Amino acid sequence: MKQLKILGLVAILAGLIIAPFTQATYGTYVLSSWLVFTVAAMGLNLTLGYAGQISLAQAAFMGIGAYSTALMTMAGLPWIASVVVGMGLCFVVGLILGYPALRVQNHFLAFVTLAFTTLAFLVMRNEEWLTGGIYGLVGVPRPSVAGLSLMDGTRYYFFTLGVFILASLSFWWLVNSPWGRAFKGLRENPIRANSLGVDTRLVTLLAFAIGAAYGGLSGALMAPLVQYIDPMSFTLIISLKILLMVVVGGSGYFFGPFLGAGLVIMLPEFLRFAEAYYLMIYAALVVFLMVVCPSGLLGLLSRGIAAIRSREPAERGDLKEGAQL
Amino acid sequence: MSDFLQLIISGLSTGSIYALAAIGFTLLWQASQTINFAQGEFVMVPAFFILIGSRVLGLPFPIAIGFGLAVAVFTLGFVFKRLVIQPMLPHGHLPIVMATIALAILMRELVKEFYSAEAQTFPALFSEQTFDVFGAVISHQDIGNLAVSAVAIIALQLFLGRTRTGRSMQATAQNPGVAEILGVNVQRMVLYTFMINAALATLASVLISPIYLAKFSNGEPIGLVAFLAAIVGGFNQVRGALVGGLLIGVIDNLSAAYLSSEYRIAGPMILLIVIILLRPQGLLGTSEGRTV
Amino acid sequence: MTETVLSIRNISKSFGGIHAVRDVSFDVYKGEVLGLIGPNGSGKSTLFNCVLGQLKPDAGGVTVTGQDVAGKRACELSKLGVGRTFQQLSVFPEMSVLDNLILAGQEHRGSMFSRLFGPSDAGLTEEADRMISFFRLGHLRDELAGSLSYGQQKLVDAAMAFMANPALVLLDEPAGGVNLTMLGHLKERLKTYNREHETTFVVIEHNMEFVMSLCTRIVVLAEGAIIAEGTPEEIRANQTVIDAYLGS
Amino acid sequence: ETLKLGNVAELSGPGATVGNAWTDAINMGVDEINAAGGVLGMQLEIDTYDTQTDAQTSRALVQKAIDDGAFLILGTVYSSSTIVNMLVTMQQGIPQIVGSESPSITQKGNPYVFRSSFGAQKSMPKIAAYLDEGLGAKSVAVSWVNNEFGKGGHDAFVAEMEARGIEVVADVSSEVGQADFASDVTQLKSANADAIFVYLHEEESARLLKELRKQNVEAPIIGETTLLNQKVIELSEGAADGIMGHVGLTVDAPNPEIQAFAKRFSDRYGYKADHNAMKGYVAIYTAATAIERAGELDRQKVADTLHNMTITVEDVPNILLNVSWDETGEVSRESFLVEVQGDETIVKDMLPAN
Amino acid sequence: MLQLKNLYGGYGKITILNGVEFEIPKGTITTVIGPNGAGKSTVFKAIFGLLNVHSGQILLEGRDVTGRTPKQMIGEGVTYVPQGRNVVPQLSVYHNLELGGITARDQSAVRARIEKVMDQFPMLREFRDRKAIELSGGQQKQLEVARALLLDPKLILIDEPSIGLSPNLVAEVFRTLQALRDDGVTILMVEQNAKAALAMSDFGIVLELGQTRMHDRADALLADPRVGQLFLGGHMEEA
Ligand SMILES: Nc1ncnc2c1ncn2[C@@H]1O[C@H](COP(=O)(O)OP(=O)(O)OP(=O)(O)O)[C@@H](O)[C@H]1O
Ligand SMILES: Nc1ncnc2c1ncn2[C@@H]1O[C@H](COP(=O)(O)OP(=O)(O)OP(=O)(O)O)[C@@H](O)[C@H]1O
Ligand SMILES: [Mg+2]
Ligand SMILES: [Mg+2]
Repeated sequence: MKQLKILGLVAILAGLIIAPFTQATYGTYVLSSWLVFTVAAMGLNLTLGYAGQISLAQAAFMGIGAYSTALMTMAGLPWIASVVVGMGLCFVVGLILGYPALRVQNHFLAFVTLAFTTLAFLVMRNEEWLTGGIYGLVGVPRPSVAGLSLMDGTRYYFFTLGVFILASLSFWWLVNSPWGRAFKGLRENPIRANSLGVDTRLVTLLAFAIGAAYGGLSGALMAPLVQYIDPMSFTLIISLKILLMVVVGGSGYFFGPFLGAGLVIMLPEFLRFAEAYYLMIYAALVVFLMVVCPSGLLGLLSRGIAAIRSREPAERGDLKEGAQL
Repeated sequence: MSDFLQLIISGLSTGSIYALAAIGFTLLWQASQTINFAQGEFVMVPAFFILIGSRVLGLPFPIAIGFGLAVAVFTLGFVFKRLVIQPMLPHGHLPIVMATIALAILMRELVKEFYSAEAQTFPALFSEQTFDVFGAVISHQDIGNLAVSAVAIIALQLFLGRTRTGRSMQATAQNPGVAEILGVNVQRMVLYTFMINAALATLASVLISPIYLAKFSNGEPIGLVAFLAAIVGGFNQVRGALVGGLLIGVIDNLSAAYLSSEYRIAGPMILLIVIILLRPQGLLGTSEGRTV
Repeated sequence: MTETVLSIRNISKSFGGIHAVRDVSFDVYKGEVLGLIGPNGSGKSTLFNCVLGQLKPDAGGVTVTGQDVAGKRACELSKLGVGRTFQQLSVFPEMSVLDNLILAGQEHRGSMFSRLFGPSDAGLTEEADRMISFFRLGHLRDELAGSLSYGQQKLVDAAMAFMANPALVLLDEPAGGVNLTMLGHLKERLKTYNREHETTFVVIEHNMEFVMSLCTRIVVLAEGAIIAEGTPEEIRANQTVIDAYLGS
Repeated sequence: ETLKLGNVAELSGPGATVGNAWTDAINMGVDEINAAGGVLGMQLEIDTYDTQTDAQTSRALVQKAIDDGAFLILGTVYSSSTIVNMLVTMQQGIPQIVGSESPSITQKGNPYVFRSSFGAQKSMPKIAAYLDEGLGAKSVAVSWVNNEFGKGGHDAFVAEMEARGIEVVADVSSEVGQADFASDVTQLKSANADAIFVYLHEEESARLLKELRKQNVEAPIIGETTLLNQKVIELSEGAADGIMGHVGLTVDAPNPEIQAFAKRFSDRYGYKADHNAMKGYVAIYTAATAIERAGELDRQKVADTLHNMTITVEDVPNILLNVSWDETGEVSRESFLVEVQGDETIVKDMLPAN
Repeated sequence: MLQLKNLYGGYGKITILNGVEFEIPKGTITTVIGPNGAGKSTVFKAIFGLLNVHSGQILLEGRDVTGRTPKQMIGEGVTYVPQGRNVVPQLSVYHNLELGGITARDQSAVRARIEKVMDQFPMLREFRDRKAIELSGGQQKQLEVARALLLDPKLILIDEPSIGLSPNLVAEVFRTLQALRDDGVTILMVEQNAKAALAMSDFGIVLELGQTRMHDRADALLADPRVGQLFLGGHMEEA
């Protein structure tokens, strides 16, 4: 089983490396944006899927990351510096945004974060002196690595892929450490977790802050990819789109966002044939998907696997053991 | 001064419409613990059912309203509950949130493709005649809207709190497992909830459309504001929706005029954050009680 | 029996018009097993919640080993070595039994930072496995805690309270729903801990056999106030207690 | 043999009304051109892409259209999208004819972007002249929509007002899709300006006009193109009576080519064409004419041809009005001063190209 | 009254009940005992229609009621008090009680019976208008037990009523059940507090690994040394 998993991962990685060579510019662009959104969705998966704190602010964090990157790289600073600043900023703002989560949950929290997204949008749109206002910032440069310019779409794709792999690995590390268990404890039973010594306050804030930092990273990758940013790219709709990625893929599953982002980004491509009806079909598909697998694609998969497994030894161990009479 | 009065009065009148859309939220929450992100579209669509009745089928307008109501209760109540909500109820909030967001898009697209992408005029129930009060203009429509939403809210409040069916609905929402073992027909209660919600949405649609015009894209702003109203007023109190709606209407107007029109939605949003942080249960709501 | 581990001073708490706890004071000494009994609604759970930071008392104070813990959050108390269980089932339903136990202990291993870079089980798998086999849950080790029967969850719940090697444990109805054989084991475990680690226990319980055979001292609450205090024998014989609580 | 063009437009989302009219007109134009023998002997083939009124999507789709082999791109209409996706055509040297009116589009030095209608910086001077000389206004209150379209128009308008010494006494922005204009109107009203200038999208214009009437505002109401759209007049149910303004393109122009177009359009689609449809129609004929004049399928050459090109109605009747482009891709042509009387738009004056 | 025939069932694909069989006569109290996880609660859920029964039959007064819904079972005169907490949190105590009688045609009879149970459990009257969630653990349990008495049932399934109740209230509940039995109501109960429960019962069943291990008169089980060792707290005394 484990070997199978590793083999699968290697195959996927190989696929990702070969992919751009089989695609036209557009295909590579779509792949890059899949990687970028997956990073954002991964962050939300931490906040929502693992720690159970719903957030509709992920787009705003992407915005913070993207604007920091755009402003700094356009001023001639290196990309890496802008990433550090962008992610740091998101981390701090994420900490602050986490505070409401200490008091309220569920839809209330959703709406606080929604309000934050709206406020962030207003600032991006109205503070023209800083953000370029509604016109946004045009001409964000793509970084160069070791003197190699990444202006070319394929090169930038590989750059994104590299950052993406780093981000995924650290995410894997995080959720499999005791921290990951603490996040889940917060999700499952915060009061008990707290009485067991889990500092739920800190963990809640960190869940927001780390999730936000991933959002910032995603924004920092996006600005050079699109080479243009404007406030409309960071509205509530985008937050909902990231949320959809997490939920459709399977929230709380490590690979959920990868799958979800792939689906949300690729589906419109496959539905292009339907022309004017495609959004309709797209929406109908999402409704259908949620109805048949409410726990997301990976949730369905893991239930399927469990069903196949339990078919063989059709009962549980505890039913054989412990006869006392 | 008359400006200020006008802002308040217009705010109240718009607020009463927000309230109508918001009751649906509080109802769904109290009677099935679901949140319908397509609520705005639920208010947008019945206007088109009515328009189909009157323009396509050629029914007289009052009968077209009845027709629209019936179609709305069937599709947005019965069909929606059976096909969308029922399979997802045991799986918590998230799938329902996502499905209703997608459903909102679906409804918008359906209206756009199969009726029209253009805004449509819609006949008003109340006359648009106006009169002056200390320099502020009030129309009959404003007063009518306020009265209708107040009546709807009181009626619903009484229904939920004073009748056995109403309490069975609440029990279903709060603890479906218990409701089931006590013999409450859980599925039917959820169905009632959604049918009543559809009827309320139709009512809101009839009142809103003459002013806002009927358009496929109207659902989004209406849904958002209704949600704000529900939270500000208190999710677990139907009458909270009225207070929340009115407050949001007024604050929105005041912040547009005195804060900055570019930041106008910041007003209600900040109000929302403040309320959630200081009084999470909403202005009229009651706290959910003991946790340990 | 000299060192005071927990000192409760004049705690009062009311909800609306209900005085759930009225001016309750008592001390708990190191190494004792104190029973806290009383009729339903007499304020026992409320008192626990006031001690452990889940509720804020209206008046009065609590000290743990001499340290004032007013305003301390539950996780800080846990770091001070105070563990507890809840009256209502309180496990992490979507995590395996093993993970439930590791989570219960991990926050006491190293610092937040070192845990991030340390082993993913914080080195607790062995300890958890010992606990699991002690409570005869071996066959359930990898099941989700939420799919266990009531009594099994109750045992997981109790086992979690021990994972952090606490110095003081407050147990709210540990015996409810637990099979008598297992209850015997549970009692043994409590006694062993008490003997070997000098762990102090405060136990709320309605199962009189359990309380009487386990506790060294018993405090009786009724309507929020202490009505009696003494050894099991004294309590069993106390007419006020019989009238208010035990029944004929 | 066919020649592929890409039409990237707002078929869904808030811009659907606009994008659908634009697309319908383009499809009609393509059918006519193909029936008349196509371009350079080739039949035109149009691939249509829906941006969902989303800038990022539009950028990706322009790239997709290019990958699919589009020779030239038509669209988008929303300025917010155009600003983003014109970067792609610029980098790859693909001519693009857009329906957007934000001034910034032609001010960025992009050699491949061309308009099919005025940028706001072209129309505002005409409005300003009318306000100043026609109405003798000394002060004006402005209601505008706070997006790329509205902001561009607003900035151009305010600059013109400054130049002419007319004071802007109230400056009220609103959001796209805003339903409630009570507060906006209260502010416009209390400013007591000599005129009110409205720069909103269609439905919002109608809602604003209704509210202006409700609160008994008496100052003259002036607008630019959208405000005088037939849709606005219809939706505002009488409240548009008496408003005046400037339109770049209107189907109500007493002009045989335009009348003929309007009829063909409504016969084919069952609804009345508006200026967005006209923009689309002009765009496809512009594309066809430019390729024809360039004489070969060379994108650079087509772009060069389009710069400083003029098309007259004699040459191409379906271009509707004589039109020319400057070196930035900005257009100029005659325009109209109109007034709404009842539910009719009356053309009061023809303004020369500037 | 109630007969289970070779019942198999479980959660999803997992089988918990492995051929449970027993029969209980009308107007008696039967107590089911067994180790934790034996499947006692699962049997109750199966009877009440809350569980997927794979095979076997449930007969009520000779009629096959396998696969009925809970609502239908209530229609058959069966009520069920599950293990754990089962109140409607935000409704008042009174409204919670009222829900217990929601299916009755004659609501005035329900109201009269509510008054009666409030006499029996005075706490309920005292806290009549408080939200159920605010009650203490034991108070909530009293509410639940009281609620199950409002429908005039023929058969009561009651899963560990003693959890969380103070000793005098446990006695009160047991007395109430005996009184009901004397009125002809059949009672099937699960208890860990086996000694007291068997003492007030007519029959006892030992369930283990999803199977009926013993089924006998209650006094016979009480006297059985194996049962004594495992379920009656044999080594409780030695401590
Ligand atoms: N959050 C609350 N709101 C209102 N009343 C409360 C609240 N919490 C407890 N009470 C009341 O305080 C009293 C004491 O409750 P508590 O839970 O402490 O009792 P207890 O001694 O633990 O009883 P039991 O043995 O039944 O668990 C009860 O009357 C209860 O109704
Ligand atoms: N929802 C569930 N999903 C999967 N397995 C379950 C579920 N509920 C119970 N089980 C399993 O079924 C078995 C029997 O559980 P049941 O609740 O019937 O036991 P019980 O005899 O009532 O025990 P207790 O005395 O602890 O209440 C246990 O092994 C338990 O783990
Ligand atoms: Mg208690
Ligand atoms: Mg059980």
